[in-house]
Amino acid sequence: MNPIAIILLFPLLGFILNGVFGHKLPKLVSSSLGALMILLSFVTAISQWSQIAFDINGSISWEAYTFFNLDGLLFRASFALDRLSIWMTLIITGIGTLIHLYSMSYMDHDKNPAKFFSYLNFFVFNMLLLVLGSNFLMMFFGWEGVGLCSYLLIGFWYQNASFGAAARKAFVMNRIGDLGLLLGMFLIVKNFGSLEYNEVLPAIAEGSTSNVVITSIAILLFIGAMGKSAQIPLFTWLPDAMAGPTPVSALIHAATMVTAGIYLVVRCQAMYSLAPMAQELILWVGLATALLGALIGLRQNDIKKVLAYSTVSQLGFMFVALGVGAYTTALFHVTTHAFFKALLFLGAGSVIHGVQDRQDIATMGGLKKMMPITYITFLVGTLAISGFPLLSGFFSKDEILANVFHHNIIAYVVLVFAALLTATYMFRLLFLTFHGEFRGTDYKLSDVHESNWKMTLPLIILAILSVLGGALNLPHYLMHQEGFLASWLKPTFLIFEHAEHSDLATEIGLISVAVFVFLFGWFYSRNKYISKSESPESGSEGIAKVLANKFYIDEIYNKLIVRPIEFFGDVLFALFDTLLLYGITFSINPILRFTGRLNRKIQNGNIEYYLIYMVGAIALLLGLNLFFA
Amino acid sequence: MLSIFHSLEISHYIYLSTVLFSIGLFGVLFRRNAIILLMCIELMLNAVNLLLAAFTEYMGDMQANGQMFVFFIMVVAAAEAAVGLAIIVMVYRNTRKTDVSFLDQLKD
Amino acid sequence: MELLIFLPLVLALVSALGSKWNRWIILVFALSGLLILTGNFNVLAAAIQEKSSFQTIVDYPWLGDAVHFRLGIDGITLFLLLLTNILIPVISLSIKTDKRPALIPLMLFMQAGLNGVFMAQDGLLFYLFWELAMIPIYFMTLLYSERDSYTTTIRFFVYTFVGSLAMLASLIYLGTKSVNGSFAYSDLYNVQLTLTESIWVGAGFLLAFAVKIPLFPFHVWQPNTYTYAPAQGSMLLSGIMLKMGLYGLMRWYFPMASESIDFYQPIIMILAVIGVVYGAIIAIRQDDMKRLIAYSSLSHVGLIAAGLFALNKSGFDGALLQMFVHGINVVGLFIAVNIIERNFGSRNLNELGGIAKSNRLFAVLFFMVVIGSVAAPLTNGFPGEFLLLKSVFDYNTTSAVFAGLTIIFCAVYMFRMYQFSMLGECNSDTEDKTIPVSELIPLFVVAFFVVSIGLFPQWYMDLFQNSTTSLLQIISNAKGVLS
Amino acid sequence: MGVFSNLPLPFLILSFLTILGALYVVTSKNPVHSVLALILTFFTISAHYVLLNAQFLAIVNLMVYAGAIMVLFLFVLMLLNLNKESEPIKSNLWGIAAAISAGLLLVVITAAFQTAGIAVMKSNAEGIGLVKNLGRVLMTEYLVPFELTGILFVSAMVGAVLLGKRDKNDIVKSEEI
Repeated sequence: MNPIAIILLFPLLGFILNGVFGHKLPKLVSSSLGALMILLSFVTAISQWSQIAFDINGSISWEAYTFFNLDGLLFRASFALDRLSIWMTLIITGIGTLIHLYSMSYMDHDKNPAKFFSYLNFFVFNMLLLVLGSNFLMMFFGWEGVGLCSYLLIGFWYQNASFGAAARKAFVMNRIGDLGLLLGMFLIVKNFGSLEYNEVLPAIAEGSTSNVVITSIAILLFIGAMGKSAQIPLFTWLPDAMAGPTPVSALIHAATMVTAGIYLVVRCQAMYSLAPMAQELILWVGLATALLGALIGLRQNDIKKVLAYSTVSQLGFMFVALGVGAYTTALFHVTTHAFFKALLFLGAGSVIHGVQDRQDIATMGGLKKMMPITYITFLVGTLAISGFPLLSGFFSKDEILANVFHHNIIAYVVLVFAALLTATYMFRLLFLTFHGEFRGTDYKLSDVHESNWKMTLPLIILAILSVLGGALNLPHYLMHQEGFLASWLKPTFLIFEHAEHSDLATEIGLISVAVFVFLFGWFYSRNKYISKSESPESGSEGIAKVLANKFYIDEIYNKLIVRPIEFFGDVLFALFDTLLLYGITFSINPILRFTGRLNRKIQNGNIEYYLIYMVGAIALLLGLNLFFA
Repeated sequence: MLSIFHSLEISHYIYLSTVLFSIGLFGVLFRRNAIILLMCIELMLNAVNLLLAAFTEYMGDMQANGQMFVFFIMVVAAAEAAVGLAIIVMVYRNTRKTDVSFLDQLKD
Repeated sequence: MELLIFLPLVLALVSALGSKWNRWIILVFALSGLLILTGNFNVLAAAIQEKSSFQTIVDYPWLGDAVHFRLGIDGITLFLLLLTNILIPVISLSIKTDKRPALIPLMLFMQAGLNGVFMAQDGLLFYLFWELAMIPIYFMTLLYSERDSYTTTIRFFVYTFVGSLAMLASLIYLGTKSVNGSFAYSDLYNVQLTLTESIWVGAGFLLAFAVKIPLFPFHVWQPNTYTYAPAQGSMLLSGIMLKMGLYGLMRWYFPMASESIDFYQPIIMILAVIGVVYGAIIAIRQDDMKRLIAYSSLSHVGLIAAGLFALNKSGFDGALLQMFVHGINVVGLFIAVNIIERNFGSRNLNELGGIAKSNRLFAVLFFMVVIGSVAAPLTNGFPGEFLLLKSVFDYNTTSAVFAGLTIIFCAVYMFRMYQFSMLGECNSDTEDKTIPVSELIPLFVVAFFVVSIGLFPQWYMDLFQNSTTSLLQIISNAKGVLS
Repeated sequence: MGVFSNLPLPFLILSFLTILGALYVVTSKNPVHSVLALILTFFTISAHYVLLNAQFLAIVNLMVYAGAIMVLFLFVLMLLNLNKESEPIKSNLWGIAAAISAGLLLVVITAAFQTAGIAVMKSNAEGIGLVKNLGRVLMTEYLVPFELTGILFVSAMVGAVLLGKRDKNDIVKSEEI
């Protein structure tokens, strides 16, 4: 059996088994089944590593069947495990395993963990479909599939109507992006007659395709990426998606699914490298998102919402990297972000668990004594994301900044500011949650407890990864050669990736800026929040209010898009469909009635009249026959 | 045929029966008394009968197909008269009228 | 194969004799069509062969030489016959015989008519079956509508009948022009028309089909009929009947009035796309589940019509596949609504909620149908919608963008429906009430198709692809321009 | 007399009587008079049959029509007590309409027959209308229809009886009256 099939099979099997029999199994069995399947998938993927590593162009491909066939235009269910997809696969299954393990404990008190694990497995399956598919169609399958799973998991506690609304919002916003992706695919088929990566991308790389086509395709695909990766203007679903269970937020809305957009762009590196206009668009959209997410994150009091906006912002960082053509860097940041953001989310989950399902940091504080492991790991995550030197986030973010610096100085300044905000809000979160005095009113500090090993073990592992993750792609100035990831990915890029290597002085300058940013964030938050005994500001006035209300973007969307559509729906239904169309069509009614009344004079039911008509008609017909035959 | 009638032409019978038929038809259209209507129908049938007999003679048909038809028409007419009168009697019993204009229940 | 028409007729008569039938006997009755279909293996195998044209399988002289009782089959017909004869048993399973005894004979009668429509290879025969298939629906709405049965039926009748008459006029006109006044399919499409003639003839066909499909401004009869008709009537109407209109476009309009295609193409395309968006926007705001499905159906079918009018391979293939899929899905939705209404006494979204809590299996099955309609990948809605949108895209990019809005709106209203009926808080009506599993059987069949078509569309497409190719060939030959 | 000049006098007289009788049937206001006029008409038609070599028909016509059917009519008239001029008179307009319709048909049919060639009757077929000949034809070629007429008669009879039978309700009603 093809290894790709095996990798895909395990999560699918987990989904089916848990979905069909799960509710009859004991909780422990069903949940460990779910975790085991992902682990097996992970192990399978690792076992294929060497296969790919030894051969520069090595990849394993698997053609399952023809999905459909249009007069020889084949749409195949085919898969490939190449350097890029195995990287993603390892992230997905690796972090997936940890999060499954974590969920075993986290979902223990839920009524229906089997359902949860079957959804989660199905998500992993779809995510793997997305990265393993060797054509745009399979990728789209996974793309929509993860959206669906995201819908299911956000709305997992389905009895809460607002969770359901959040789930639907996520799905619909994703669908807007999907439409762009779909149209992009149609354009690809129209111009290249195929959806296979290894047919389309080389054709693009040849450079004979017109620039308009490539740019349009690139922008359309990017619209898809915007939806999935929560970029402006399609980002508002992601914070709402925090309605789902925390492991879901960690896996789907931080580590894997939301990075699908980055994967897409990296996969289509050849296309984007030849479409500078699209790149520029990506750069500025990413930049705006990074800034906006960070700004809003400053004034959120829900522990998960802060992390959600942080994710939005970090995704913006990644797109900025893509926008300046630093594909490896973007993927590097995807990787490190997967580590530390999963860590942060799981840590947040642990906190939420510890304080009995509360999420408002205004009611926390001083938890570090009660939850030491969670605190330390959370601290590591915060340091990593804020760019503490030599931690993973430091390297990846620094690389992005360096690349942007060479590309556009204004963008660089803005991005540095966003990074500064990142450090600020992350330390604000950390200090408000773990430091200072306990601010809870309706529960006692002594009720807070550390989570069990199933939850802390993933935290520890992820913390270690967050610390060491930078080693995956050490910068040029340290090693005087390309980082591991860069050389690993090099064969998959059809167009040579132009890597900027600045001289030592610039590099030191950039690093010192980064360190300064980190320190500023730390100091600012420390002074402001570390010893706060009262609740943090709720943002009641001025700019703070705007930030706390997320720039009113949801309200604006509501007013500008949702309401008009609903209004149109009502108007079209009541006025147009019912009154007008019905009216026009059945205004024939009076006319018919009138002629009917005339008719009734003739058709009066009296046989005598009928007889006269009959005779007259017979005479007429005979006469006609006679005189005109 | 008697020899004195050798100058008779088929068209004369045609005209005669057409006139008879039309008179019967006029009666059907004009009169309201159901019994008279029936009588007019009988008249029309007889007009047809006459023509059939005339044509039998005209064709010199030894099978006498035309006359056979006359027989059958008479049979049908007799049956029709019987049933028709029975209906009239019944209607009269219910409505005390034999006026057909009263029977306009076809309306709905 | 003529058994496919006559056996249901006989069975309809038989079933009309008794009033209380065991549901399994009814199922056997309803399955007869499918059995005959699969039994005629040779014919079917021939129908899906390479270059299979619309080959005659039954031919009796009927009304003189001009009109024959002539049935034909090819992949397209076969596929739609499959749809009809699969859906009829599914629908029959959802009938409660004790309350509505006339439904079964009417349904079987309709089955005969539908099978006839798809197989008819003679203009007048097609018209005959077309009307024959409608008659039972009139009675269903008249007898069993929950409200305004008379008005609903009359409106439905007037609408469809005006359309049908227009088609009859077109057919007769073609008949008078053809060789020896023959109404044979091949004779009719060989008739050479001038552009003006063709536009008029085409208008006749289009009116009939547009009303039946229904296309955007001709849909006025549809929402009320779907809403007030008995559930089975709505299933038959939306699941199978409206495919008659689409089939008619494909099989009859395009080849017969091919000269007018260029004239009508942009018009219909715009109407279809308007219908897609229009139906979807209205569906978003409906609270009555059946009405919501009615408008969603308007939206979906508009896309199919648009795909057909794009006149390319992917449009035809996608349209056929989507006809099947839409039939399956919409019947599934109506069955689900029917189950909800029967068990919880309402189908108004404001009065429902939380059904999923104590009806896990039903929730899963219903959800599968919903995501099938939403066209999520790996469900049956996706391949068809993909092909259709692709065909529209190949025809015109802007249309594709607007038609593509359906994938967004569809998610909005479908999930809204699911959310407010199945999820959320329970209310007093839905608390702790479980649906008997026996009622879910038809949904299992639907779910099977949702998954199997979603995973392996090519299995299904193999049935008709050769035929769509040759049909497109005929059309482009008739047009004189290769499309 | 123009057209009629070369016609044999008996035919003319008979035809005249026939038409006169028919007209009286239609126009008479007293139904009994109508019946009597119709009987006259039937007599003259029977005479025509004799002229047309249809001797048996002539007899049967007298017996069945003039004898049986018309008596039945009279019977009913008497039974229902309708011998008075009870019929509401229709308007002139109605008469004109009826006359036009019937006249139109007359004109059209006459015109239609105009095209038929004027031919003298053959007379080589002696004994067509005799019982012997008719009986043979009836019992050979027309046997099946002949049998069917029997059934027709039976059913007509049954029908008439059923229709004529009074319901219990009717009895009550008529007793009230």
